[in-house]
Amino acid sequence: MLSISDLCFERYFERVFEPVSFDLSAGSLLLVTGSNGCGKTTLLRLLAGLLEASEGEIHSREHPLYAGHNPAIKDDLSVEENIRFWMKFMGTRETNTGTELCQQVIEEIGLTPVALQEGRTLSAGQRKRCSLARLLFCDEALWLLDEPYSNLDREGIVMLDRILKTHLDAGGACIMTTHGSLRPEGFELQECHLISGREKYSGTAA
Amino acid sequence: MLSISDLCFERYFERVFEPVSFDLSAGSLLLVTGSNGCGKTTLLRLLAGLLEASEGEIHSREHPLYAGHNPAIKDDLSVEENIRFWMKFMGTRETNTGTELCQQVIEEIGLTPVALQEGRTLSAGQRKRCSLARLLFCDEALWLLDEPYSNLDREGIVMLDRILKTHLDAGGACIMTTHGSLRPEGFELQECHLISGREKYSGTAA
Amino acid sequence: MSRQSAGTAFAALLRRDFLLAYRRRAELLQPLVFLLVVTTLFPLGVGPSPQLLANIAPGVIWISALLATVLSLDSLFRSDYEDGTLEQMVLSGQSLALIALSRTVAHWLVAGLPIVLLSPLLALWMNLPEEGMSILIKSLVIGTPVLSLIGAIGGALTVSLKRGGQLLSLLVFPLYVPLLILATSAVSSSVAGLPYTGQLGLMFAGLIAALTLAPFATAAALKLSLS
Amino acid sequence: MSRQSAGTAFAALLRRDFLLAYRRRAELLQPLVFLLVVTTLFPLGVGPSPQLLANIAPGVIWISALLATVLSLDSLFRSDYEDGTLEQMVLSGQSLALIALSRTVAHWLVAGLPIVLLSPLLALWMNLPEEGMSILIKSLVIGTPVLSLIGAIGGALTVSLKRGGQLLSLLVFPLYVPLLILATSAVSSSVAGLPYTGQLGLMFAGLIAALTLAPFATAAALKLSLS
Amino acid sequence: MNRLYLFFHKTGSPPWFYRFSGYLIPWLWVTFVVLTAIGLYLGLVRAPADYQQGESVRIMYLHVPAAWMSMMIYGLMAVWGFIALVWRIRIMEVLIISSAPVGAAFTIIALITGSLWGRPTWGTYWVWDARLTSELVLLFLYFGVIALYNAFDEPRKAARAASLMAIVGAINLPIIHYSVLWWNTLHQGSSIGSSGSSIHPSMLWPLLIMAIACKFFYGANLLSRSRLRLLRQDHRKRWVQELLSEES
Ligand code: HEM
Ligand SMILES: Nc1ncnc2c1ncn2[C@@H]1O[C@H](COP(=O)(O)OP(=O)(O)OP(=O)(O)O)[C@@H](O)[C@H]1O
Ligand SMILES: Nc1ncnc2c1ncn2[C@@H]1O[C@H](COP(=O)(O)OP(=O)(O)OP(=O)(O)O)[C@@H](O)[C@H]1O
Ligand SMILES: [Mg+2]
Ligand SMILES: [Mg+2]
Repeated sequence: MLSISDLCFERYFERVFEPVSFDLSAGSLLLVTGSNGCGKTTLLRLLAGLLEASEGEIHSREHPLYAGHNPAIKDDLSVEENIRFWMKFMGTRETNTGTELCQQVIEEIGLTPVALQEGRTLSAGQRKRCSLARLLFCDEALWLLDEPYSNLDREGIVMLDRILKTHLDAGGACIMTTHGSLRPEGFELQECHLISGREKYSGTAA
Repeated sequence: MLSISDLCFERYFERVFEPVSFDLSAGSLLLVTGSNGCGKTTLLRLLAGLLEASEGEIHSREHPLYAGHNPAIKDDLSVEENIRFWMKFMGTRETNTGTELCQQVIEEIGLTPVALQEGRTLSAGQRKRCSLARLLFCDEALWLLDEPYSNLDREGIVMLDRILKTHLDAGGACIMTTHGSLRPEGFELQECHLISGREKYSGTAA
Repeated sequence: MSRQSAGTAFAALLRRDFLLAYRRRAELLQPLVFLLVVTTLFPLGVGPSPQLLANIAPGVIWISALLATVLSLDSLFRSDYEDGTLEQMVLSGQSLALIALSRTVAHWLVAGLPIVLLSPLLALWMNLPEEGMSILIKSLVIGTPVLSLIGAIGGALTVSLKRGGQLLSLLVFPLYVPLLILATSAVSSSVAGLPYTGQLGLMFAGLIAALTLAPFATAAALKLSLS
Repeated sequence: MSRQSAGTAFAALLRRDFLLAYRRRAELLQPLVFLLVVTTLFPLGVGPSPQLLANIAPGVIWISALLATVLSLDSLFRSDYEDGTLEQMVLSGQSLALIALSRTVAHWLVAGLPIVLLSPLLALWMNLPEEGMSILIKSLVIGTPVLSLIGAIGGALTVSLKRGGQLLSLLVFPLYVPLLILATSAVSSSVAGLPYTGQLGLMFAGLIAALTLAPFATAAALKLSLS
Repeated sequence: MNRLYLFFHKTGSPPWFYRFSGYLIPWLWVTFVVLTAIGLYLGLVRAPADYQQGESVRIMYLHVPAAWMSMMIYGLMAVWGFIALVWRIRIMEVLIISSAPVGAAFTIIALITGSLWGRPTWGTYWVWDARLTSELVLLFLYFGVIALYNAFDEPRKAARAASLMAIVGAINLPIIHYSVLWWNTLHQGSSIGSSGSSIHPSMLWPLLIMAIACKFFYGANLLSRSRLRLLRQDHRKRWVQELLSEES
């Protein structure tokens, strides 16, 4: 589904992380680990196509779905209006983009009590859930999730694991970052440990 | 050190969380738990004095130190300049506000490799560390920490626990929120489980 | 991959922009009131002589329109950039030029059109002779979309910068110069009884050119700002 | 609790502001260039006749100064608000009025003072007669601090709003009107050979009043924005 | 082919450029100095004073070349910007941003010398003549490019933003020029048209020589600046390290 070879990225003409290579096949989950600041977010943004690699290559036939730190929620629209907009703009798995699907997504992601609340008023966890709602209606086979567990409560973590399971079982794939304290449970996973370019020379953790 | 009784907060004439009461004595750690959106952040901001309680009372002789989601880091200043500014502005435990103390703080919080990097370029975890640096030089006895573990890597979590231990042993106190998946380890702690006002009536999780 | 058709996405975006504008409908009045306030400053600053005011009226009205537009440009892409919406839009695979165009259209409808509608009042205030009125309106109808289109390029270039406001004005004002000259000279000519269709024709040509080129420049700038 | 002395905190804050300004020193030129660009728009808009320009020169220069100030006001507290610095400052227990004053002083030094320094060039461009020059400069020296002080109140009131820019201008322009009238009439009087000390005296009184009152109003507005 | 091309432009180019320009720069400087000496001698000593304007006419030998350079450099920036954006060639990004200050300086020189010249000839430092106004707008365009570049942190991103701005500005420049020209004649008539009174050869030659000298100055200055910028950007790169160890 995705294979990268010797990928690396330079900033200010210096490597952010040491070159990485991996292959990802359908149905598998790759966990990108590493200490704070080693370049996990940078790698994911590279894979999403938001940054351009300075060396190495990305082979992929998939158009990925990227969910980063930035939730893409409009402050002035309600949760429901936000989700509805993204459904219209990105298209959905089902042909139906109507109200029922939207209701269903909101229900499943656990935001029913705040469905009519404006984006600005959401708590940190509600915000995260709202940005993850995209996983439920988008059709992309490759998911790039940047610390999807952060700010979620226990219930939310279980929910996310369930969504992920369904996705992988249906032949999707997922690359996920984590700094190691929270990790998906009950999955077979590949792991890619990133080494920051700085660490390599100095030998200290960034 | 701090005692609150039947504290609650209304927004749009509706209770955000059910009234809470607790006493906090020197040397103890209180963990505020609850699901996403139950009002943990709101409670902490009340205690810090950033919001005003609608019922109940807060008895406290302490001027607290609040570290929330917003890191108070200037994008254009380096990590070192940021920390130095806060040391000058808030005053420090030691009388010395000089370079050594600042270096020491940066070292201890694990930001030495990025000490000269501008605030804007920090990764999520580095940002969190930088905002937690305040814990190392401020003199306040009562700490209010809003999800201090989020975005930290394993090493960072151990570091934070160590800082916390020192603080509590020295007679300080701390109130910390968490949604339950990450919690301080090896501490004796009180727990305060928040129940969202909405939950009480509807019976569903927010 | 169920890529949404461009038309549906464009419609969804426009719909969202109107919804947002409606949510903050109080803000819709702000460009208008800004225009009124700035125009009021002139009689206060240069003195109330009707003859003098009539002389400078086209210039003052157009300059106020430029200022009002530039002030509203900064927020054209900023909120979408800051909350990550822009990122997601780019990743969605929809044409960025189309997204840029849709935002520009929405911008003109909420910031440019009101200026056109308000201009008769301003002209009255500034003692603009009646012969000039209809040309003033025409020049604004043709000109304000160009302001939005060109301004969008500047807005996209500065969206990733913290304090883009003044830089933005530095970037776009020089580009507005021809428009300002053509428009004010059209109005003055009509007041003086001279022909003015030449100027309006040139402005119209500018509109066509901007409409075809600016969205692509804006898209390139957006792409750049995101990287 | 080791509350820092007010003096040290004030100094630290000013130092930080200068450091920030120095870091973005390219941005220091922006108010200046904005002023140049806006002033240039006027001859383009109203025509190049030297007599006409001389007539409107004091008004145009002052209005451009108002606009440049207002544009830079939006960022006065915004960045501190958005990254949580303001919150921490309030919690630190330092006097909020002092914080407000310190920010205002820094603002004047980087946005007001350059206007004063640039004004001779603008006057030259706009054909202002030489007798008016020194009064123009004096009026700006007294007036621009008032612009910063009053503007800070508006900046503090709108800091929690997403798109504060235009609202801000609505709030502060009306407050600037007396200043504009006094200043331009002082300059015009001096050009016409009439006495002008009365106007300057009034402006000075305004400066004193603003200096004593505005920081407290700003502090109150900040407190309000944070809650 | 494509890989080779990419390799050449991404890694091969800066050292090559550095070495190549190193050979070129001394010659450019020498030519500039020689031409300037000749031009100044002819212009300031040999050429006659104007029968109307007197000695002040000698400002021309600085003013006119500077004005020409200001326009030429902006045009070049647009060309390089286009190449930089389309083919992502780093040297072009470096060239465009090294050109901007030189161009702005020439523009300022043209404005200042023009103003100084205007005082004796027109009796005022500044009028809103078409040519003057468009030169001023050109200066603002330069400022815009420079300010935009400085506003970004990441040099490559900044250079690409500046390139885009330079291109947009270049498309507008002729439009601005003609609209301003037309604006002024419409309002005022050509009161100050510095219409080319067929210049006498004794004045034309020094003028042309000075104009060419300016181009050499630009070339030398540009290459020196670009080298410096490359060195600073790549100071951690291997080729710079090797260079340093060679030289020390
Ligand atoms: C601030 C004032 C001035 C500015 C900004 C200015 C600008 C320019 C510019 C941009 C050009 C190049 C025009 C072209 O090649 O298309 C030019 C050429 C020239 N300027 Fe000026 N100028 C100024 C004042 C003057 C004055 C006072 C004189 C003398 C009376 C003068 C005489 C000339 C001459 C003789 C040329 C070359 C003739 C030509 O190429 O047509 N300029 N100036
Ligand atoms: N614009 C930038 N300029 C310079 N350095 C940057 C910039 N952005 C990020 N960095 C640095 O690049 C490194 C990688 O950042 P990145 O955000 O990818 O880290 P991360 O692995 O996601 O870390 P975290 O676990 O803290 O989220 C960090 O050391 C960071 O300081
Ligand atoms: N300005 C507001 N207007 C209306 N409701 C709000 C506002 N701010 C927050 N809320 C609501 O109040 C509740 C409590 O929010 P708070 O941020 O305190 O939650 P939290 O417990 O910190 O959640 P999390 O674990 O997700 O961080 C949420 O349901 C949120 O939607
Ligand atoms: Mg990260
Ligand atoms: Mg919270």
